[in-house]
Amino acid sequence: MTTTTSRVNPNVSDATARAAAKAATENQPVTFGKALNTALADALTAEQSVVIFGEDVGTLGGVFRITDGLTARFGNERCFDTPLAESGIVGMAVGMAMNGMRPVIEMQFDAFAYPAFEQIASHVAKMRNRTQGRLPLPMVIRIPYAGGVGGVEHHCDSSEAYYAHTPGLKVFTPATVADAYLMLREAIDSEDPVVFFEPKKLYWSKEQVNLEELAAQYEAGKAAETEGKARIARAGSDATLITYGPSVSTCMQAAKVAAEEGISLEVIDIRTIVPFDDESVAASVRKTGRAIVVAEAQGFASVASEIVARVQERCFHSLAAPVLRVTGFDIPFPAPTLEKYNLPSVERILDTVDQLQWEA
Amino acid sequence: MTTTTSRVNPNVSDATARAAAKAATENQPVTFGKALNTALADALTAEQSVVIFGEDVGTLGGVFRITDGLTARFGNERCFDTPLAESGIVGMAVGMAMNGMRPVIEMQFDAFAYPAFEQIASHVAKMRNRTQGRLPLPMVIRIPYAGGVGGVEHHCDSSEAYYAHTPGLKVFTPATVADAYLMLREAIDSEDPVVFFEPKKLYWSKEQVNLEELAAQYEAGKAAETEGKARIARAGSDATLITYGPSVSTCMQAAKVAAEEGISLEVIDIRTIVPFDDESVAASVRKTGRAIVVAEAQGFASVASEIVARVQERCFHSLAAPVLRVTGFDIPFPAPTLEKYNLPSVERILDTVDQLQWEA
Amino acid sequence: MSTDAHAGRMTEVSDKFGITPEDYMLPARHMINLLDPDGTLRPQDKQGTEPGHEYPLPSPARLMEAYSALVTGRRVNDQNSALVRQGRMAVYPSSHGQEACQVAAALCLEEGDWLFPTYRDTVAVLTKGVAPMEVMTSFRGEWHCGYDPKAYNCAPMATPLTTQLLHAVGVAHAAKLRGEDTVVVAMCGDGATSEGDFHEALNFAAVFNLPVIFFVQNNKYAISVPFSQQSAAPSLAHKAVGYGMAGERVDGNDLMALMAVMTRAVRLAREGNGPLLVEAHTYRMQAHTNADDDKRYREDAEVAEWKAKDPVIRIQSYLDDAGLLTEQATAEITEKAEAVAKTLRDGMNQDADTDPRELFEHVYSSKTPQMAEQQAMLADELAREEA
Amino acid sequence: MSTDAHAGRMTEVSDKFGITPEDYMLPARHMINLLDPDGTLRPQDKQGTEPGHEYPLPSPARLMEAYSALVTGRRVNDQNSALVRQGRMAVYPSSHGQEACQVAAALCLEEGDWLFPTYRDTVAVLTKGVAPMEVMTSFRGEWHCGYDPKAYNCAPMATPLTTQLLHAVGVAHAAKLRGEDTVVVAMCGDGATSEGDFHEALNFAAVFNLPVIFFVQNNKYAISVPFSQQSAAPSLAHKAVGYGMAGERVDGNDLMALMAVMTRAVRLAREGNGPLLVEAHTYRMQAHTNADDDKRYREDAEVAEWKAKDPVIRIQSYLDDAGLLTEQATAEITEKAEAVAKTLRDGMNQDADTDPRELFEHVYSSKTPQMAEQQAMLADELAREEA
Ligand SMILES: Cc1ncc(C[n+]2csc(CCOP(=O)(O)OP(=O)(O)O)c2C)c(N)n1
Ligand SMILES: Cc1ncc(C[n+]2csc(CCOP(=O)(O)OP(=O)(O)O)c2C)c(N)n1
Ligand SMILES: [Mg+2]
Ligand SMILES: [Mg+2]
Repeated sequence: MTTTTSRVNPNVSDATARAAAKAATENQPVTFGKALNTALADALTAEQSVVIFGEDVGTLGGVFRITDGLTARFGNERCFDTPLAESGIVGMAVGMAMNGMRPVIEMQFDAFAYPAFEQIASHVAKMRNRTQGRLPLPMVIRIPYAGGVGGVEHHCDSSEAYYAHTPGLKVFTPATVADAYLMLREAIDSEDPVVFFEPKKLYWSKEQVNLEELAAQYEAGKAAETEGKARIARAGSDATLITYGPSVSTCMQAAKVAAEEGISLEVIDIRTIVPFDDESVAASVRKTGRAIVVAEAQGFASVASEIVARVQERCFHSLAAPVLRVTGFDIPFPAPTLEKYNLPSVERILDTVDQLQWEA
Repeated sequence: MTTTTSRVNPNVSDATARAAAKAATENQPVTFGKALNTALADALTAEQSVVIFGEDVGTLGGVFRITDGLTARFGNERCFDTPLAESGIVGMAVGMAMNGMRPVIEMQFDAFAYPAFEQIASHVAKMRNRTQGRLPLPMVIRIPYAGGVGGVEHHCDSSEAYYAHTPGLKVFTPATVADAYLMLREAIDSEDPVVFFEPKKLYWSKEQVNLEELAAQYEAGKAAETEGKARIARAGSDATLITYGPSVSTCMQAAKVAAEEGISLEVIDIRTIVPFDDESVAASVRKTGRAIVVAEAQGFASVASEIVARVQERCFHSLAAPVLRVTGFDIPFPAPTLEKYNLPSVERILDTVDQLQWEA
Repeated sequence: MSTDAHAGRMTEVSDKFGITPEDYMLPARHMINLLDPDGTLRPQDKQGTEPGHEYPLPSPARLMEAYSALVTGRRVNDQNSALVRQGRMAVYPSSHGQEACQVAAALCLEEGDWLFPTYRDTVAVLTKGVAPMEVMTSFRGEWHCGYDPKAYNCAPMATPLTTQLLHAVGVAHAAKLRGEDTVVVAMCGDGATSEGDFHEALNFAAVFNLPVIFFVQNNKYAISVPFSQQSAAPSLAHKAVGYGMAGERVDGNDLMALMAVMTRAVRLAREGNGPLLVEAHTYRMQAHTNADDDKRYREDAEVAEWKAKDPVIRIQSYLDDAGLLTEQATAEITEKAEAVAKTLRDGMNQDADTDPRELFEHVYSSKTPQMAEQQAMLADELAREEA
Repeated sequence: MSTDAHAGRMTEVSDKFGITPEDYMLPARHMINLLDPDGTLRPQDKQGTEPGHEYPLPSPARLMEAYSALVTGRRVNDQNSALVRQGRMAVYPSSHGQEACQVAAALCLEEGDWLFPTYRDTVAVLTKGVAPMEVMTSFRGEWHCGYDPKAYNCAPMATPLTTQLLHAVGVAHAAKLRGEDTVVVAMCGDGATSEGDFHEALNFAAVFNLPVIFFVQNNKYAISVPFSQQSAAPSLAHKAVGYGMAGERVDGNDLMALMAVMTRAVRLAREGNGPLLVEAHTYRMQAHTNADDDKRYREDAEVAEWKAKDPVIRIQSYLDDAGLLTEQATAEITEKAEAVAKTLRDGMNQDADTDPRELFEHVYSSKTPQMAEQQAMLADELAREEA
């Protein structure tokens, strides 16, 4: 990890931070949003070179409050608002990373990252390679994404394919509260730029997780790595649902319903789209012989397409049926009155399971 | 087709234009670039609302000379230079299309379209849908793309996946001189926005094509449509190479070599990535039972991934082997000293053909 | 002022006023302000006008027309906020406090001219003539903008900030190439001026000498970010000189000043003097949207200070003092406003009738095979659901 | 000048000079120009300086240092063009005619300061100290930039226009947060000022009050597009006021003026007075690159006119008249230039030794399984080829 001499004011001791985290986490379920917030706070505490900035992330704490309280606690030099310009935010982050910082920046909504596309595709992704490894860009671009929250146009895009297709970027997307914490810490500590997709419908979801313990494990190097490691979210034997981010919970529900109908579905949460865990995915599909890829984004030339292509290549002789997809339609995201017709639903997943050419 | 009353000065009569085209085409092979240039000139002649603009497309005729002579012939109001700003060019084109024009704009090189990504993804692609069909955006974004010309960094990207993944855009890419002419005419006449990818290594390639005849056929409505119609570039029976743009010629060479070795490869030139011709592709693969998708772009979450996914879904029971891919590596395009190692080559295609699990 | 300047067209224009190009391009020393907060007309030497920046008072008839639209605008803002609270609408970014800007942006235009609004410019769109329920379509959560932009010469309200300014430039350019004298008003907020598209739009408009008025409502905040963190410029109007166009600042809570400045800007643009940048100083009196909590980033005292400058009360006192607000006039104006509010209430209380199958109809001019396939799949699901 | 202006920091700065903030921010009325084309020192009242825009002459020692770099720069430009003609290099965008700008951009900086160059700024990069063959790596057609940006405090030469200005802002911001007083010079061309990133970079630098000098070489063309079609502004330096920073114009073929203006700009920035925008008026004497044909868009006469303003000859006459160009000095300077040219010739005549397997080494900090797989596949191909 890069360490830089820093005059940035830490403001708060490790002990105080731990105490705050403790109070917040010990006795009650934790939201996904709080896990992200805690990960940011812990990273700011652990590493002087971490800086957070973006639109409304300071005083307001972000429109989703993921940076809530960070400016008050760490000072305006560690977490601050910028003028309203996404290319500016990413471009400035590139420069800061070139000069010893580890910027963690927020794009307010998925579609509002597009003005920064040039900076991301031509610089964030390529600076390390362009300099033969001499200028690594350790930075995280946080993007709240996907639907399910009744957001209006431009607020619900699933844009992961654009970044996953761009060599040089890593693409993470957590689906559980614990992963929200661990994967964000890993992303911030990565020497590579990470586009970090946060399923916004999960921000308010709660799980019983002891963040303090998780933090201690992570900092002691004892937490299991998540990068490149898919998670078997549910074990099963008849077919595999391969999914990530906001669709993991839908797949879990589908698997539950299927189980009641006597079909055993395995659910794999990819966690990091780049790098991709071919091994775990292929092992599962070789075992079950059937697979469906489930993702919210429009399907054409998507991450789901890639997963299908990889799976059929690696598991061809184990497959009893073609690998199918349940994805968003190839239409602009229809928020909010009709979004439910576009989102992969339990019913649509189960319908697709039925199409997996089960012998009579 | 939208026709608008126009004070734009046509400058030149149809007859003069035809004569010029005639002289240029009758007795000698025509380059791909000249076919594009002629298509632009013919479109300017046929339709008063067509306007061409971009960086250096006026006096200079474009860095690849695709707009050569158009300002001189049609006047500065029909073909003109803009300030240097890609988002500005695309955004202004959106407004002009909203107000009755049919803009045909040039992005100077593939990677220099990225600053316009916001305008393309959020407006070009979505305006028709956002207005329930009331504001169609008939416009063409021409993008010279791909490698093979020894271009330096940022000049050789194959960026078609970004656009193909964006609902609302059509994505065309011609691979022959005749298609260069016909597909560009079709793109300009389309009521939908078309991202038109020109394989820059083909600009100087020549074929014996009578552009005047082609123009007459096209304008009489007698030319076969290319949108959504894949082209069987070479018939074969043992395996299908599915490809487009700059890789078509490589596949043709590979098929020739394979034929000498007794393997009969069918080559399909997709022509329009969106809309995609499922029917022709599936028919071929059902016939041959084996398929390889060949494309220059990095493979991860690419158009090639999509084609693999579609083919295995539609042709599963006809497949004797998994559908394989030969694509660029998942690295930034390594122009120019090492680009040959990245580009799909005849050898790499033939190696992959060998892997198609041929029975002994 | 710079004598090496090659400000071609601006020199011609400024010559008409007998001042230097830079004095023409830079905003007047003081912002244009005709009415005091209490509605009294300021003495002429306190109006901010100066050579090259002269603003005759609008006629009483025009003021009354604007006042009526203002009253409707305020009523609509408050009605919509109520409908959101009642759960009848998904989201509403109110322009409460900014209605004078909204009204002037629309009323300065003539038949055939275009307006490019943002999500906050409902009142401008209404004033431009779009039917109330059509304006509100997207805020109800429907998937499309609700009105026909060509029927009203009014673009969809833009959500991605600043992007619409370039479309405005394109509309003006197309019109110019056809020899039409269309003027376009392109609206955005203070925050939006920081986006790259702002720069590109102003530059394109100036280079192509297009009749576009860039109208910035500087309401002091971009969600939570105060203007001081958005720009270090003396004013946003000062940006004009960097493009070779004229800039002006105007009191955005002074309907009379706004009508004067915008009307003149439209005239100058239509006469071929190129684009203009107008910055209106106003204040967002309520939260960014109903989803925002403005207590987190500003003091009540600041809001209270601006309450005293309310644009509705100000022009009302003026018109009242001028004897224009007869009982009948007031009744008519109120009635008009109430009618619009009722239309909204009635409309919003009916559920929107949308067919999910339509989602595939407008992505392309005709359905691709893939669209047809996906539509059929959905139709099948719906049929099974209904069965 | 505007009295409603809230130009906070600029007011403080301009107060030091006893002028208004706007007079400080706007460029001086005439561009700063110390030497006439024939090398004579202009009379003080013709230098363009004025209160708040005062430029003392650089010392003879500093001028000689700059002159030496200039001679090397010219030699390098011409050597590289020759190497391209001989097919030893893939492409070269020569700065022939602009070398005085290049030299000043690098020499105004001190130890620890950063330079952000474009593809045309080879000479600036060389002057900053990067080894000649390292500078030329990418133009040979290799896949990487050739030098270690951190070792030289010099960013890779940027190809995507204007994007690097934001990186420059980031480098300055990081340094400021750590309390370092690093100054950054960020270079771009006239065409590049039209991109949105230009606007965002200047605004960020001004809002965060960062020590960045935006140095625009206005060489009158963006490939074929003349400046008149790029901007309608009185000058590019006028854009500064729209961000709340100071702008200045300088004769870009006058090494003495450039050294004076850039040195002062760096000092002002380092002292915490915020960013500055400097526009140098110069001319691209040759085609855009060897692949370009400038006969298609400009007249020989125009080029000839600028030949008379050659920056090398100008400062040479001055130094000669001032008795500084002794035979020994001239010999040393020529020798230095020739040595660099020889390094380039020798280096370019050796084939680059690149291993395609390295393409997978630097995409990520460590190879992903997919990288490893693809690398293995290529290695296997190469092995079979060699076998
Ligand atoms: C490109 C883009 N980035 C971010 C957003 C999210 N967003 C919506 S409104 C807003 C603040 C806009 O402020 P301003 O331009 O001052 O307009 P106001 O809301 O004050 O009317 C932001 C950041 C957006 N809509 N578009
Ligand atoms: C974003 C982007 N768009 C387009 C290009 C292609 N291009 C390379 S140089 C150039 C002209 C640049 O002109 P200017 O900024 O004046 O610099 P100069 O070449 O005159 O030094 C263009 C259009 C590019 N490199 N980057
Ligand atoms: Mg605002
Ligand atoms: Mg230039």
